[in-house]
Amino acid sequence: MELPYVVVIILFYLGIYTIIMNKNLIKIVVGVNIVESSLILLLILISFKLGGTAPILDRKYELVVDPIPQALALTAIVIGGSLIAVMLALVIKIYKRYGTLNVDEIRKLRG
Amino acid sequence: MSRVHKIFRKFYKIGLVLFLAIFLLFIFDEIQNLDIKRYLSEHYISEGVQETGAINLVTSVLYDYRGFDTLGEATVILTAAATLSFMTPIKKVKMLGTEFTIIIYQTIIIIIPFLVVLGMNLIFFGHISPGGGFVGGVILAMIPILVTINYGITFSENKLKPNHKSLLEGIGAIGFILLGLLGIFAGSNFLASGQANFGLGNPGELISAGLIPYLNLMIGIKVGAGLAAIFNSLIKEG
Amino acid sequence: MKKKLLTFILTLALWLVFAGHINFSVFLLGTLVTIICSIISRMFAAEVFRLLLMNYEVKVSFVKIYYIFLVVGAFIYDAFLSAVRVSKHVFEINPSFSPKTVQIKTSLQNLPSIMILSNLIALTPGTLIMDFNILNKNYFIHWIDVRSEDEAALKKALIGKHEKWIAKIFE
Amino acid sequence: MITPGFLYLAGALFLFLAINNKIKYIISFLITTGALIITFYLTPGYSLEINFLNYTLIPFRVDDISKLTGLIFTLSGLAAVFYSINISSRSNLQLIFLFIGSSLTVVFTGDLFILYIFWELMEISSSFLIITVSDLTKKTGYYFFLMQAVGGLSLLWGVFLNHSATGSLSLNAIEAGIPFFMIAVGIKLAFIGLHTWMPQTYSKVPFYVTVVLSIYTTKVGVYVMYRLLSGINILAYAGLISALFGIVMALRQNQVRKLLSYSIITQVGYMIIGISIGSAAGITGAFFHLINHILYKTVLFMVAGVVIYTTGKENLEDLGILGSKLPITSLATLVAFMAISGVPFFNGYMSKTIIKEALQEPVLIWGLNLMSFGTSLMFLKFIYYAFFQNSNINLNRKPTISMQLGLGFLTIIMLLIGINPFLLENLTNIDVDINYFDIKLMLSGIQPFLWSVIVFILLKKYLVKEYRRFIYYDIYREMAKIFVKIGYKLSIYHNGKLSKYLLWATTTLIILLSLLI
Amino acid sequence: MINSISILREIIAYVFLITGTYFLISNAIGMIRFPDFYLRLHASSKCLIAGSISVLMGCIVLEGISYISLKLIIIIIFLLITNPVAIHAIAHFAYNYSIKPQKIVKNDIKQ
Amino acid sequence: MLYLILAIILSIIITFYRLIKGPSVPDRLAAMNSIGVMFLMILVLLSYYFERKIYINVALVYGVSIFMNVLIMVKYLQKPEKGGSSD
Amino acid sequence: MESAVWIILLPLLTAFFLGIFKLYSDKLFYSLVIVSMVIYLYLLILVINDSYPPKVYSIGNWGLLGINLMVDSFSAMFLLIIAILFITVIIFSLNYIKVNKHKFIILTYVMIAGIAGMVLTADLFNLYVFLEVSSMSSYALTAIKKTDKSIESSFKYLIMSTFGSFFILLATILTYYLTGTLNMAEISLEFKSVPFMIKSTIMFFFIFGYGIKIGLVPLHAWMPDSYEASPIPYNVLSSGLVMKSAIYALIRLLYVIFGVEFLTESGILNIGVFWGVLTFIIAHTLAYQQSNLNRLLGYSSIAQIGYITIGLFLGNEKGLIGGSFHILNHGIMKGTLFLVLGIFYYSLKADEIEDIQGLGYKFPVLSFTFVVAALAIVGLPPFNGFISKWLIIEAAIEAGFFYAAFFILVGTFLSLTYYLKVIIKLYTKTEKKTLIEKPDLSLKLPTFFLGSLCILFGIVPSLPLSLINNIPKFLLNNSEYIRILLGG
Ligand code: NA
Ligand code: NA
Repeated sequence: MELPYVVVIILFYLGIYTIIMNKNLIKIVVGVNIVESSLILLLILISFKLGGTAPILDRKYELVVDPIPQALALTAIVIGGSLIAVMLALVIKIYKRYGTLNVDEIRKLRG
Repeated sequence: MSRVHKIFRKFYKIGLVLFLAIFLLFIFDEIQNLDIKRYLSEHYISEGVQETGAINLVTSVLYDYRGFDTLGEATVILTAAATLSFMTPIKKVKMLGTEFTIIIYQTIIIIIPFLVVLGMNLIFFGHISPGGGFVGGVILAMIPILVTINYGITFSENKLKPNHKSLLEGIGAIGFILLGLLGIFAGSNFLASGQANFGLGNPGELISAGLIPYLNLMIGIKVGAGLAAIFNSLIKEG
Repeated sequence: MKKKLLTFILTLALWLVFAGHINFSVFLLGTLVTIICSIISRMFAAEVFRLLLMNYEVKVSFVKIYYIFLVVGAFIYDAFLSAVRVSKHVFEINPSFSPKTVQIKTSLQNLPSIMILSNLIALTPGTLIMDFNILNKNYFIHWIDVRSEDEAALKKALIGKHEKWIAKIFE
Repeated sequence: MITPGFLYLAGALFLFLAINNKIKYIISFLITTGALIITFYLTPGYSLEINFLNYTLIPFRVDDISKLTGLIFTLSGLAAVFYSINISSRSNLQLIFLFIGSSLTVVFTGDLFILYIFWELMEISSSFLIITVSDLTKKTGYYFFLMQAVGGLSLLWGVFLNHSATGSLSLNAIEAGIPFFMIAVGIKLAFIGLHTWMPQTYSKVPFYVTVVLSIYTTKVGVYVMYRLLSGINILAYAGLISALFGIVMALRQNQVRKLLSYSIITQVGYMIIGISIGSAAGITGAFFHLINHILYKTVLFMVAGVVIYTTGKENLEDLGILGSKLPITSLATLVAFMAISGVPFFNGYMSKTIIKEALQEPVLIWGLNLMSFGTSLMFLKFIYYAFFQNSNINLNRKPTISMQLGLGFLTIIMLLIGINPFLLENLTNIDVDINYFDIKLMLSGIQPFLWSVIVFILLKKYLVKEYRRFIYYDIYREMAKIFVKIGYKLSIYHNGKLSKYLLWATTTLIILLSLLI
Repeated sequence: MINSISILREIIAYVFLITGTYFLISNAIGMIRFPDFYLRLHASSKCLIAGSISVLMGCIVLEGISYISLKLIIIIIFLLITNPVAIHAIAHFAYNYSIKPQKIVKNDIKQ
Repeated sequence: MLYLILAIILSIIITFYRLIKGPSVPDRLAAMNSIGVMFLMILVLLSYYFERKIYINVALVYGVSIFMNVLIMVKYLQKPEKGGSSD
Repeated sequence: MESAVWIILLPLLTAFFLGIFKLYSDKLFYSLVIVSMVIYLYLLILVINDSYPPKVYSIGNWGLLGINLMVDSFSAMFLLIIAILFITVIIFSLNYIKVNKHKFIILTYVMIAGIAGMVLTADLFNLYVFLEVSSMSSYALTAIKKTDKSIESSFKYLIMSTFGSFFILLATILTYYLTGTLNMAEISLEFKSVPFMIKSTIMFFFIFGYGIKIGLVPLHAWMPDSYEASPIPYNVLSSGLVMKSAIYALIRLLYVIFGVEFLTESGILNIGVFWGVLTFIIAHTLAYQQSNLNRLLGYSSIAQIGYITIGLFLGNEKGLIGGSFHILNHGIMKGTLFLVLGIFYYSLKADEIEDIQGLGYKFPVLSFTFVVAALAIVGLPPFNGFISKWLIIEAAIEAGFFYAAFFILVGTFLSLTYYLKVIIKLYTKTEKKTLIEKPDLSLKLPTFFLGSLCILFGIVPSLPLSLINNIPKFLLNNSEYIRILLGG
C-alpha cells in the first residue's frame, strides 16, 4: 500500500479521534478541519498519476493528472472552509454565553 | 468506580477509532489492487481544451463541465456569510488582538496594490494559468482583511460597508446565474458556453473559453466579498 | 498627475509581468484593472501614494533611484552578511551569544522610511526589532552579540548610514 | 341508496350549521328518523362496491342480521339523541352523531377495510366524546382511548394477517388472525381481563354519554364477533366465565352505573354464547338478545341518568327517589328489571329462551341458568334500593321532557316485543321455531328469577352492603408505569452532551461496519 | 562559446542555489539548536531571507531574461518587504507575550 | 536540483520539530513562517524540476498567504488566561 | 424540460436578489417574495405534471460529460412536498417571524434551492454540494433565534451533521475513484464490477452519513434539540423537507447506484427495516417523556422517519409507494401540527404542554386542526397518515417482515399515548389566558390549508398516489432509470 494513503487514513483517524475524544470546542473544530484535510488529500491523491503534470495544457503533455478530483477538492475546500467559519462563530457565541469551551458543559437542551 | 469507568470509556473510544482506521486501511489496500477507470477524465484531458477553450482544465471542470457545483459552493459561502452576519452584533464592536507597530502598518499599505493586481490577474487569467475566481477572490479578500487588522474594524467597515459587501456578493452570485442563463437564451442549456456558441477563441489567449472568464470574475467578486464579510463577522465579537 | 501616472505605470507593469505575455487585450484589461487597482488602493491606503511623492525635478529623481539601488543593495548585502554570521553560529559546537536589548532613536520622520529602515535593521547582522515607539521614534532592538559599548556604537553607526540613505529617498 | 350510517355522519357535519336550538332539533330529528326509516326499508341482499387503493371495497351491504342490528341501532339512536339533545353541547352532539354513524357503517359494511376504519372512527368519536364532555373525564377518556386503540390495532393486525393469508378483504373469508380479532372484539365486549375500561368509563362520564356509549360500543363488538368469529365453540365457555365474573363484580358495586356496566358484561355473555355455538338459532338468539339488551339496558342507564340529573348523585341509595317521585321512570325501571331478569312476557325472556334452546351442552345450559339467576340477583339489589329503601332525598329539578320521551319510547317498544315476541321475527324475516308461551319454557325461564328472589331475601344483609374498600388491580396501569419508567431512563441518557452523542454515532458506524466482516 | 557561457551560467546558478539551500538548512538547524527564542528568531530571519533570495537568484540566473525572471524578481521584492516585517511581527508578539530575552553566556549552552 | 529539493525538505522536517515542540506560541509561529518560506522555495525549484513554469504563479500566491497567516495569527493569538492551556 | 433547472435557480436567484433588496427596500423585498413564490408554485406544478416519463436536463448541454438533472416520479413527489410546505411556510413566516425576518426568508429560499438540487440532481458530487447548501442554511435557520439554546443546538447539529458529511464525501470520493465517473447511471453500470466488500463499505458510509441527517435512532440525539430551539416555521421545513431530503437522497443512491439486487444480497434491507423499527420504538418512548411540544414533535418526526425507513427499505413496490406517500403525508401532518403550535406560540408564547391547557376552547378551529393532524400522524383513519401506514404495513407483510409490520402497530399505539396527552391538555379547562397577539389570517390560512390536506389525502389518496404509484418503476428497476439518464 502506498504511503500517501496511509497518511490519509492517519489524518482521518486523528481527526475523528480529536472530535470524539476532546471536550474542548475549539479542538473539535480543529478535528473537523483535520478530517476535511484528509479527505481533500485523498481527492488529490486519486487524481495523481506517476509522472503526470498539472492539468494546465499550455502545450501537449504526455501524462496529465486527473483534473476532476482537483476541481472537486476546490469545491470541498470552500464548503469545508465555510463550515469551519460557521462553526467558529458558533463557538465564539457559545463561549460568550456559556463561559466555557467544555463541550459537556454546554447543555441546556436535554432529555 | 468512576475512574475505572472513565478509563474504560477512553479505551472504548480509542478502540472504536482504531477499528475504523484499520478497516479503512484494509479497504484502501483492497481498492488499490483494482483497475482504475478514468474514461471521463481521459476525455477531459484529450478534448477538454477544444471543448471548453480553457487550457486550465481544473477551471474548465469548475466553470464549464461542472459549473453547477460551483454555483452550489458559491451559495454555501453566501450562506455562511449571511449566517455569520446575523450572529454578530451590529453595535458595540470592540477590537480584539494585539496592536501592531507602525512598521507593520506601513508594509500592509505597500502591498495592497500588489494584492489587487495579483488578485485581478488570478481571476482574469484563471482559464489560461493556475488560479481562478476562488484564489483571486481570496487574494482580493485579503485587502479588506488586512485593512481590518491594521486599522480596526470600524475603519474597515467605514471604507467598505457590510452592506456593500453583501451587495457585491449578491452581484457576484446573480451574475453567475445570469451568465448561466445566457446559455438558455442562446438556445442551449443552463451554463452552456461552448455548446451555446459563445466563442471559445484560441485556447491560451486572454479572450477565449467563452463564458469561463466572466464566470471566474463573478466568483472572484463573490468569494472576495464573502470572505471579507466572514472574516469581519468572526472577529467582531468583543 | 505625475504621481498618478507613476502608480499607473508601476501597477500596469506588475500586471504585465503577472500576465506573462503582452498583446492588445492583455494591455487593455491591464489598463482597466490598474484603474480599479488605484481606486481600491486609494480607498484603503491613501498613504501609499505619499510613498511615491514626486514633486522634485527629474534630476533629483535620478538621484533617488540611485539611492534606491543603494538601499536595495545594502538590503541584500546585509542579509547575506548576517546570514553567514548566523549560520556560522549554527554550526559552531559551542555558539556564544551575549544578547542585549538596545534602544535606538531615529531621526526619520516619514512612516514609510521608518518601515524600510526597520526592514534593514532586521537584516542587519545580529539585530531584531522587538518594538517601535511612535512617540519618541525609538526602536527597541534585540542585539545578538554586543560585547562592549564600542561595538554597540559601531553598529549604531552602521544603522545610521542606512538611515541617511533612506532619508535621501523619502525626505 | 343512502346508508343510515352516512346519514348520521352527514348529520354530524350538518350540525355545524346549527346556530340555534331549533335548527339543532330539526336536523337531529330529520337525521335520526330518516335513518330509522331508511333502515326499515333496506332490502337484504343489496351491496355497493367501490374501488379504493386497488381494493374493491364494499362499504354497504345488507343482510338480515345487519338489517336487524341496524334497526335497533337507529331506533335506539333516535331515543338516545332525544334523550341527550338538551343536555349535550353542539360539538358533543356532533360526536354522538359521528359515533352512531360509524357504528351503523360498521354494521352495514361488507369488508374488513371499511370495518376497521369505522371501528376506529367509533373509537375516536367516543373517546373524544368522553374527553371533551367534562373536566372530570380526561383521564378516563385517555384510558378509554388507549384501551380501545389496542383493540382497534389488533383488529387491524388481524385484518392484515387475514389479508396476507387470503388476499381478500372480504368479511366472508376469515382464515387467519383470529386471535387478534378475538382481542379486538374482546376489548369492545369488555371481556373479562379486557373489561377495565368499562366500569370506570360508564360510571364517570355524564349519564347521557353513558347511555349513548352503552348502546353501541359493546353491541358493535357483538356484531363484529358474529361477522368474524362466529362458530368458535370454545368461546362460549369464555363468554360464560366472563358473564359470571360480571355477576360477581356487579354484586359488589355501590354505584348504579358501575352495577349496570358489570351487568352489561353478563348480558354480553349471552350473546357470546349464542354466537359461539354458531347455529342459526344461537345467532338469532344472540341478536335478539342484543336488541332486547339494548332496549332494557338503555332504559336502565336512562333511569340512572334521570336520577343523576334530578338529584346529582348516583349511589344505589339515592335510587330511593324512584319509588314515589318519578312515576314514569319508576315504571320504566320495573319493566326493564323484569325484562333483564328474563321474566316471561317481557322481552328479555324471549331472546334468552332462544339461546337456551339452541344450546346442546349441559354445562352451558346450567351456566346460562346461573347467569340468569345472577342477573336477577343483582337487579334485585337495584330494585331493593329503588323501591324498598326509603330515601329522604329531594328532587333538585325535574327531568326534561325529551328525557322522558326517550325513556318512554323505549319502554313501550320493550313491552311490545315482550308481549309479542314474533314482532322481531316478522320485522326481519327470521324464523325461529319456538313457541315462547309454552308453559315448560316459561317455567324454566322464570325459575332462576324465583330462585334469585328467595336467595336475595335470605342473603339480603350480605348483598345489600356497602363495599367500601375495593381491591383493584389493573395490570394495564402497571404496564404503563413500566413504559414511562423506561422512557425516563432513555431520556436521562439524552443528557445534552455532544461528546456522548458523537460516541453513539461512532459506535453505530462501527457496528455497521462490523456487520460487513 | 555559447556552450561555455551557458555552462558558466549554470555554475553561477548552482552556486546560488546551493548557498541558498545551505542557508535554509542552517536556518532549520538554528531553529533547533539556539537556546533562546529571540536567538532562534535571528536564525529564522537572516538565514531564511538570505537563503530564499539566494535560491531565487539562482533560478533567475538559470532562467535568463524572461517573464519568469521578472516574476521571480517580484517574489524577491515581495519577500524582502514582507519577511522582515513578519519576523518583526513575531518578535513584537513575543515581546508582548512577555517572553523576555535571556542573558546567555557561554556556559549555559554546554549543558 | 532534486538533491536541493530534498535538502530543503530535510530542513522543513527539522523545523517541524520546533513547530510541534514549541515551547511557546511565538516559537511555533516562527517555525511556521520558516516552513512556509522553505516550501515556497520548493515550489519554485519544483517548477524548474518539472519544467512547468506556471508553478511560479502558485509560489507567488503562496508567498502572500504565508505573510497573511503570520500577520493574522500574530494579531489574534493572545496570551492564554490563567488556567487555560497554552495552545 | 427547461423548468427543471429553474426549480433550483429560481429560489437561488430570489435569495440573492432578496439579499440585495433587503438593504434598500422592504416593499420590494416582500413583493419579490410573493411574486417568486407564485412563479415557483407554477413551475413546480409544471415539472410535477411532466414528470412521467422521466426527463433529463443536462446542465451546460454536456450530456454525460457534465451534471445532469433528472425528474422522475420520486423527485416529482418530493417537489410536491416542496410546493405544499414551502408556500405555506413562507406565507406563515411573513407575519410570524419577528427577529431576523429577512434573513429567515432568504435562508429559507437558499435551503429550498439546496433541497431542490438534491432532489433533482443525478450526479453524485453535485448531490453532496446541494446537501451542504441545504445543511448550511439549516444550521443557520436553527441558530436564527440567537438564544443560548438555539446556538447550542445549532452547534450540535453542525458537528453531528458534518461528522456524517465526512463519510458521505469519503464514499463519494471512493466511488469516483472506483468508477471514474460521477454520473449516477454510469456509476451504477461501473459498480457491477466492483467487489462486494468495497461496494458494501461505500454503501455503509452513505447510510451512516445520511443516517445522521435523517436521524435514525442512535444518530438522532441532536435533532430534538434543534427542534426545541429553532423557529417553528423552520421546524415545518426541517421535519418535512430537510430530514426527508436526506432519506430521499439515500434511497436514490441505494436503489439507483447499488440496485435492489445488491441491497437484498448485502442484507442492508434487513438492517434498514430493523433500524426503522428500533428508531420509532425508541423515539416514541422518548416523545412521551417530553414536556416541550417542539421537542415532542421532534421525537415524533424521528419516529415517523422510522416508518418511512421501513417502507423504503422493504425493497418491494408497495413499500416504496407507502414510504414515499408517508414522506408526503408526514410533511403535511407534522407541518400542520407545527403551524398550529406556531400560532399558539405566536399568540400566547405557549410551547410547553402545560402552556396549551385550555386552548381547545380559545381556538376551537385551530385545535380541531391540531387534533386532526395528531390523529393523522398517529395513523388513525380516515386521515392520510393511516393510508400510508396501511401501505407500509401491507408491504412489510408482503416482504415477510411480519415483526416490522406488527411493531408499526405497536408504534401507533405508543404515539397515541403522547398525542392524546397533548390533545387532552388542549381540552382541559383552565383560567383565562390573555392573548399577547391575535393571530391573523396569514397565519391561520396556511395552517388550515395543511390541515385540510390531511383529510383530503386520507379520503382521496388517489390524488397523490397517481403520482407516487410510478415511483417503484424507476427505483426497483434501476435499469430503466439508467437507460433514461444515459439518454437511451
Ligand atoms: Na354497552
Ligand atoms: Na359499551
